[in-house]
Amino acid sequence: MFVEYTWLVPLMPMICFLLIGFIGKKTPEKGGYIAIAGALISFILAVLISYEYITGDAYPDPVTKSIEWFVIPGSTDFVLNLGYYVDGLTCMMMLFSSFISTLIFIYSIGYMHDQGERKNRYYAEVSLFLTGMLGLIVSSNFLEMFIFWEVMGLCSYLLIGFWSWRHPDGDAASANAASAAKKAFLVTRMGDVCLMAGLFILLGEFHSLDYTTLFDPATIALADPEMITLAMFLVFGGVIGKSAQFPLHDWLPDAMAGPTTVSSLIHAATMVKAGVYLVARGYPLFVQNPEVMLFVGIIGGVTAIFAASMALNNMNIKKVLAYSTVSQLGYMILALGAGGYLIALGMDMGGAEGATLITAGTAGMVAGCFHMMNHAFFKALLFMGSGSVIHAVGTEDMRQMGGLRKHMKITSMTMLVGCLSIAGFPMFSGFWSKDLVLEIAMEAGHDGSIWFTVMWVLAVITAFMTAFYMFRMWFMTFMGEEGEATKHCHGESPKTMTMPLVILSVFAFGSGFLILFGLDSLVSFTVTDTAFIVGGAGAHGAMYYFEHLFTNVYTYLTIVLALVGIAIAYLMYAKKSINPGKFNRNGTSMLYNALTKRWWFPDLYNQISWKLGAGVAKIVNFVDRQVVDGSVNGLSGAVVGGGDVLSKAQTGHVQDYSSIVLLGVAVLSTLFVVIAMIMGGM
Amino acid sequence: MIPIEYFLVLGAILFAIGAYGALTKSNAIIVLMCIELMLNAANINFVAFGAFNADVMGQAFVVMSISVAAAEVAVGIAILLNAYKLRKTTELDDKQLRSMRW
Amino acid sequence: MLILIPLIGAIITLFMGGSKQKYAKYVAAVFTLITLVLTLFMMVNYFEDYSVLGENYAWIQTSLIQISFALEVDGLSILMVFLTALLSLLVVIFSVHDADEDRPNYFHALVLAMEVGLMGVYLAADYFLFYVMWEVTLIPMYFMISWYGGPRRHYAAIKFFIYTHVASLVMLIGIFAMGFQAGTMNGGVVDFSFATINSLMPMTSEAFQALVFALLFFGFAVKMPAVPFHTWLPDAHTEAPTGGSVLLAGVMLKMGSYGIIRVCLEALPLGAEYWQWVIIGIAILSMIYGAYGCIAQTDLKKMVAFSSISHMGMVMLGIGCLTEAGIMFAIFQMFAHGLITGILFMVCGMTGHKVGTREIPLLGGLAGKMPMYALFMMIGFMASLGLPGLVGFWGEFPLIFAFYEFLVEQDLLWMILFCLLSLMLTAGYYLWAMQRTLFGPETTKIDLTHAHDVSKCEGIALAVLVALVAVFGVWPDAALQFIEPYTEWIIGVI
Amino acid sequence: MDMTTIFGDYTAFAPMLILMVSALLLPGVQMLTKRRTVTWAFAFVMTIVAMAVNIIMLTGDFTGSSLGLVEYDGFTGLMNALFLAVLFLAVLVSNASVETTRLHVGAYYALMIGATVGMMFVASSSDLLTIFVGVELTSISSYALVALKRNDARSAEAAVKYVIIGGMSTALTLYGISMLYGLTGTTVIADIANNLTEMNWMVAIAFISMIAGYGFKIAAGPFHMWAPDVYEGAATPVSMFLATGSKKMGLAVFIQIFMVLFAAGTTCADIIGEEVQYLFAIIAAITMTVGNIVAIAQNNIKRMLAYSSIAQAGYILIILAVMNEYALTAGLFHMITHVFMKGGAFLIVGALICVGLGEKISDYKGLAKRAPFLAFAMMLFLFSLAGIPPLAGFTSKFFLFSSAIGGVDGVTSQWVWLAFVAILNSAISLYYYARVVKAMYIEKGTTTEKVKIPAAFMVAIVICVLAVIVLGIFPDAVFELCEGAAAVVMG
Repeated sequence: MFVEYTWLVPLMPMICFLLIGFIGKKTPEKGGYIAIAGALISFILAVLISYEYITGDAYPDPVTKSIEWFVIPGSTDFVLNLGYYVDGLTCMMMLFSSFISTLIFIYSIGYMHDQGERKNRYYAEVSLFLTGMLGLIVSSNFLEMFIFWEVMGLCSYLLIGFWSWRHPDGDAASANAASAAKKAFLVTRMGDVCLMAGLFILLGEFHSLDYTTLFDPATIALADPEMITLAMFLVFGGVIGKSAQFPLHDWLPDAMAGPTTVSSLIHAATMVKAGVYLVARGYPLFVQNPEVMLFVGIIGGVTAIFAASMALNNMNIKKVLAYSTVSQLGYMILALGAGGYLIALGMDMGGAEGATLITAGTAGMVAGCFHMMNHAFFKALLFMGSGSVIHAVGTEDMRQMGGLRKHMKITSMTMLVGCLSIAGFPMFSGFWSKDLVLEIAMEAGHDGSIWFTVMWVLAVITAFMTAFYMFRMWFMTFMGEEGEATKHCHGESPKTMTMPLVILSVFAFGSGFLILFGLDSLVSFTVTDTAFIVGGAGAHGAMYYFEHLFTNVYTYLTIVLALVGIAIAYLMYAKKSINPGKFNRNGTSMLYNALTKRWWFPDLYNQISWKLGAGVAKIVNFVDRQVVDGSVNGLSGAVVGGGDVLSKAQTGHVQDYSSIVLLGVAVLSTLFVVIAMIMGGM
Repeated sequence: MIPIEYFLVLGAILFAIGAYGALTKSNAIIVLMCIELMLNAANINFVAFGAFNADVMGQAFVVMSISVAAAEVAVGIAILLNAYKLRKTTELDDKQLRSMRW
Repeated sequence: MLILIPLIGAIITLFMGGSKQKYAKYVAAVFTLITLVLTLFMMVNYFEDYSVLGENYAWIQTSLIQISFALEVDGLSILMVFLTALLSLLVVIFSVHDADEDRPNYFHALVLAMEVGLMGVYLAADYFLFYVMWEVTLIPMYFMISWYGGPRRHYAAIKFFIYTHVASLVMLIGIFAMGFQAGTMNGGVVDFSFATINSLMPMTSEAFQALVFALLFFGFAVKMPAVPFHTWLPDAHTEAPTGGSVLLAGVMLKMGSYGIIRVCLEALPLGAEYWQWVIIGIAILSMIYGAYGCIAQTDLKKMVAFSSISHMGMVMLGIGCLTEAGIMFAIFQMFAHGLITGILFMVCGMTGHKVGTREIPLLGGLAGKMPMYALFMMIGFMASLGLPGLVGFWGEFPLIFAFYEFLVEQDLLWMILFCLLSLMLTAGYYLWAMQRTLFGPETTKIDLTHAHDVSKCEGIALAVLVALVAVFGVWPDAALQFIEPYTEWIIGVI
Repeated sequence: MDMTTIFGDYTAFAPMLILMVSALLLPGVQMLTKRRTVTWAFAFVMTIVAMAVNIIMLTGDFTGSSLGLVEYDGFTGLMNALFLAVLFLAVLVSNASVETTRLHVGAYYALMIGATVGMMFVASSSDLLTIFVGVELTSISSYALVALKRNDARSAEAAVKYVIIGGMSTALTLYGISMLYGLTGTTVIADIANNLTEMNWMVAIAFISMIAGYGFKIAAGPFHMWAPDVYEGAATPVSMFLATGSKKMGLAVFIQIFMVLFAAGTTCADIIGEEVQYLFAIIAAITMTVGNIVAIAQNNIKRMLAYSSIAQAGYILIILAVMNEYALTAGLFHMITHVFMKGGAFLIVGALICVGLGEKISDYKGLAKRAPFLAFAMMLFLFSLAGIPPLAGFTSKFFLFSSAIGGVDGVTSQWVWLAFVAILNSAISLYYYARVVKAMYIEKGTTTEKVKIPAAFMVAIVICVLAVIVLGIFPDAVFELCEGAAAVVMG
């Protein structure tokens, strides 16, 4: 009975958005409570729906319902629907998004309390943001999803640019925020345009964008496989933009210009998860071609290490977290790519051997989604923790912090949990999922392409780097001598901020154990229930993963590496027995420079966008004014000038007139005769 | 009998002389006279054609055109007189008679 | 009837000079409101059975030429009629304060006269009447620009006037050709009614159709305006008053695309096929060239003007597909663009009016000073760049999809890249403009002390448009249902 | 009323007769009463009487001939009505205009009426001789009319130019007619049409001389050079009379001669029909282009209107290029609308001269504030001339230009280029008309003092405004008359 009301889930925050937008103006204080209420109701609904769905008869088949929205006419009509689609993946996403959002909203009450009038706008926009995410999750077709996808893009634009005017820190900061917001929207838009093109192809092939139609093996078999491959490449383009994958990753660090709560919303609960979700959701189509999945995996792996490298020397607490997000997203994408690659191979191969591969491959799906959820918890925690720190000290520069542990006990401890989790410390949630990712990457390398082995190596290095830079951050912030800013620290943040931290730290620690309670089957059914699995393949049980994890020698390798990373960070930044300056020639080495310059990516983008945008525009404008408009003006000028010249023939001398008359007679007579000769009259 | 061509050539020559005078002479009275010459060239044609075609229409036309020409010259001379009164000139290339132009 | 009401209104307001001129706006508002109500009534009527509504009176009846005063509403025109009625009313509401300064009675008379002409164009079912109304729209716009316009208004007005006049005259030749051709086929009586000509013309030879199509298309393309015949538009928009710009971009440009569908496609399907690639080429050129033009502009309003070129290019693209979906969403895009440009030009007009300049480099951080203004501007820009959930998206996504389908058939898939590039550029210039005007540090280059936020009347006008943009954005079918019967029919013709 | 009961055998003459008598009486009336108003009233009443007679004859579908000299038919009736309308407008305002009231009014009205008689005579003729005499009557009267502002040097200069060019044209015409007579042995047009059997140099010279001679009257390029000077120099009612009346007479001559000569089936048409059509097309194109382009450069509004009439004549010449019944109908209709729009424009100029406004376009600045109605009327006339719907000028141009594209027998691609030229010209013309409108409506004048014009002018202008609007929107009735007239000419 609740499943029928799935459409209410995204609608609740939407109502809140409208409420706050229209009537909230007079009472900016209430906005927060309305938003929290909306998110909470959504969460409760999500819980009820998930419970009912999982215990219901339909499980594990998806429950879906659509109404016709409109039709694009064609030889066969292209029908576009509006509806909801509930399956395991939906439930998982819905639950953690709404849950984390609720906590973030609560946290915002404290964090944003000094924003006055703006609070109203803030709560309206985050509500809309949540609408976008939840809508995206429950959509029953790609078009509907795309709409919410874009709504989220808009909200991220608005929220990143939240301080784009009248920034509390002055004009430079507002300009920075405005530019960051634009960049976020434009870069993701670039991906969106690709996604749109992908959707065109799918719509053209299937005459529908409904998941039920698109994921049906019977209809897939009818479609042109090359077109599907192309479409999936394009769809993945959208993912690259939205989930900040290489090479469109550059907007995410800039997006730190928004309020920290927004960052945690974007990084943990919404926005960037949408890309990963899209890959997971489109799995049945993605796995049609191994090439696509190989591409996906490589992008993921490269992104992971690439982003991690830039986090190594960054001094801004939020930017470190931002890079870590990009890096973790790389993991998720790598996992999905690796798993999908195996499935795709298995499908090509067929038979029992293929079935084995597919069974192995489903683990990739599980790993990706599992890591996405864990990441949501610990990243929300980390961001809110950093927000708490920033709130207290008023700066984002870690060099000015240090020794905050004494002032902010709860914050420091909860953040430690988060750091341990992301670093993959055993038993913490990050450990489970990250090692599952490494595991599947290795398997894909073993059974499939050598490329995945390379990716596995990269991912392992990344794991080490992650441990290092996360703890670098933690030590720099909370340990060591007290920095500039620490001296005028306000002390611990209010309860509305610490309480969500505590709750989240519980999840950040414990969410990894969910896999023992059936989470794997929840998400892997998304793959298996689509019935294109050949030869009786199915997902492994949870215990299989569990067993595999601890029997695999490489797991211990990563644990060791993580510990080494933590230790180095400790020596460098807490005990200060190793001077980091030694390795980077005090910040002058090429590598250091490359990292601070973000591998010159922003410069490159600026150059390209200026050349392709403003540069061409200048030429076009020049042509427009001088050639196109110039010819119009020139023509009219010629006519007017011709008038002046011709009027000079009117000399006022009557005998000139008569001469012209006689001349006219002569000329016309000749002409007449000539015409007559030509036409044969004479 | 004199061939008709002779008359026609005479008419053409007269017409040409008249036209030449009308275009080149600067005195308006002379120009008017030259125009008379042109009219009369046409009259010669008429008479000649009328005679050769044994048709009375030619002569009739000439009578008409002579009276018309007379009226025209009368009005023309009157206009010139008036112009002379106001502009103190009958020279057509005089600035005074070229004031309206462009 | 829809023509008559604003005509009466125009005449009344025209004579309300002197002390009475204060009340001109109320009269104008009442008359436009009546028109709008009638339009809505008509839409409801139409909606009941989708039959073509029309009336027909004999007008000029000679032995050779038959001209009738025939009006007709169908799926193609009904939305345009609605748009005309709506925007006229909103312009009157919006300009309540602006127009008070200088001879408001004339301003409102011009708005109403525009409405007469525009209604006439969309309702006419006779080529003579169509052409008459087509030209009638020119004069009020000419005056509106040259009376209420900016510093270079004389140049802009005369350029607008003559450029579009030349185009319509060329179009007139095309109309003649069709009329006489139909006359011969029809037993010697030249009947200029749509019904006769549009039913006879498709039977003519391809060469004839191609020639006539070229003539007519030139006339319509200038109006739309398509690159490279667009240069009157940026100038006209830069100088025109806000109300004028709204009508100009919102409804008047649609006359061009309306004409292409109504005349070129209905009457000359073979011609359309003959020129199909030229249409598509011009459309793509307009889209990309217009978008690049936007990036280069420093005047906010000029930028929006170029964006109109780009978006009308998209309309032409839809038409160029010559498929049902293409035409359907071209019409929808016309409608959507009408609503959106209404917002955009109102906002740009406010910029000039309240801040004192529209030069983007001089602006900055206006969002802090004028939050409502910023909000409307943002909604307008977002709708225009095709944000889903707003009406602009439904003019874009399905339209480009229709083009894609067309390309699939032609096996020329790479051409879709042009569309994608234009989408990208569109987002780029809007965001860049917003960054520089609304956000960032508050400008110090100009005096902002007198910059007030949106006034009540302006707010109402904008809010109505925003509401419609949102409603049709969520429920595009509301508009599509009007269009559908028509496109179904016309695809049969083609 | 049946006119034959009153006029007997002279019925075909009737309107002319009335005017002729009054023209002869007018100087006497002036001498006896010494009151210009009485003279004016007499002229005015006689004009109206003639008009009434003509209208009754026209509506009664009267046809007939008198003395073997004049014929009255639909075409004659229509042209008579047109000429009388011009006369009516000119006479109506003449008593109010400062430019004409100080003249010798007896002679003035007599000359004007005399000129009109000449025009009507032309319209009723079918013989080169009568046409020649009629044209000369008009010409000589109008030379005198132009010169009548005796104390105005510009008027004198204009008259000198007019008479010299006019005389030369007469000579050319006469020479051409003599050639034609020599070749065919007759001056009856219908006979010439079948007697001409071959094309040679003489034929060429004959036709071109005639075209040049009568082209002078309609100011067709390149024989148009006199027109701006003369219109500028003459009193404005006279300019108006010349631009609308005398010009139409020239066109009537062309129609009478060439449309008959080259009617389908004549030997004339067989041998050089198409050539002459091309020739006229070229002349039409030159005329309209020169007229419009040079008009752009003008600053004097009378000169500008003069050039614009040249251009309008160019448009009407399209009928001689196309040479079919529909074109003729359209041409006749355009001639009628042109009377009102060009006449109206000249009348406004004249009226404003009466109240001391200059003739420069710049003098019209801010007129909209000073005289809203006049400015509005002027705008209507100018836009009508430019062919903006729904005014008369548009409707008539619509028919006229369309005739170049096609006719009863469908699309004729032959003259499409001419239609293109005409249409581009039409667009160019908008530029200079809009300049005046801009001066009146948009630019600020030095004064905002209200302008009050004489009532007679007001009446005349209102008549023109109504005509321009009504003919634009409901052209049916008049168009039918034109159709009838065209049918008569084309047989």
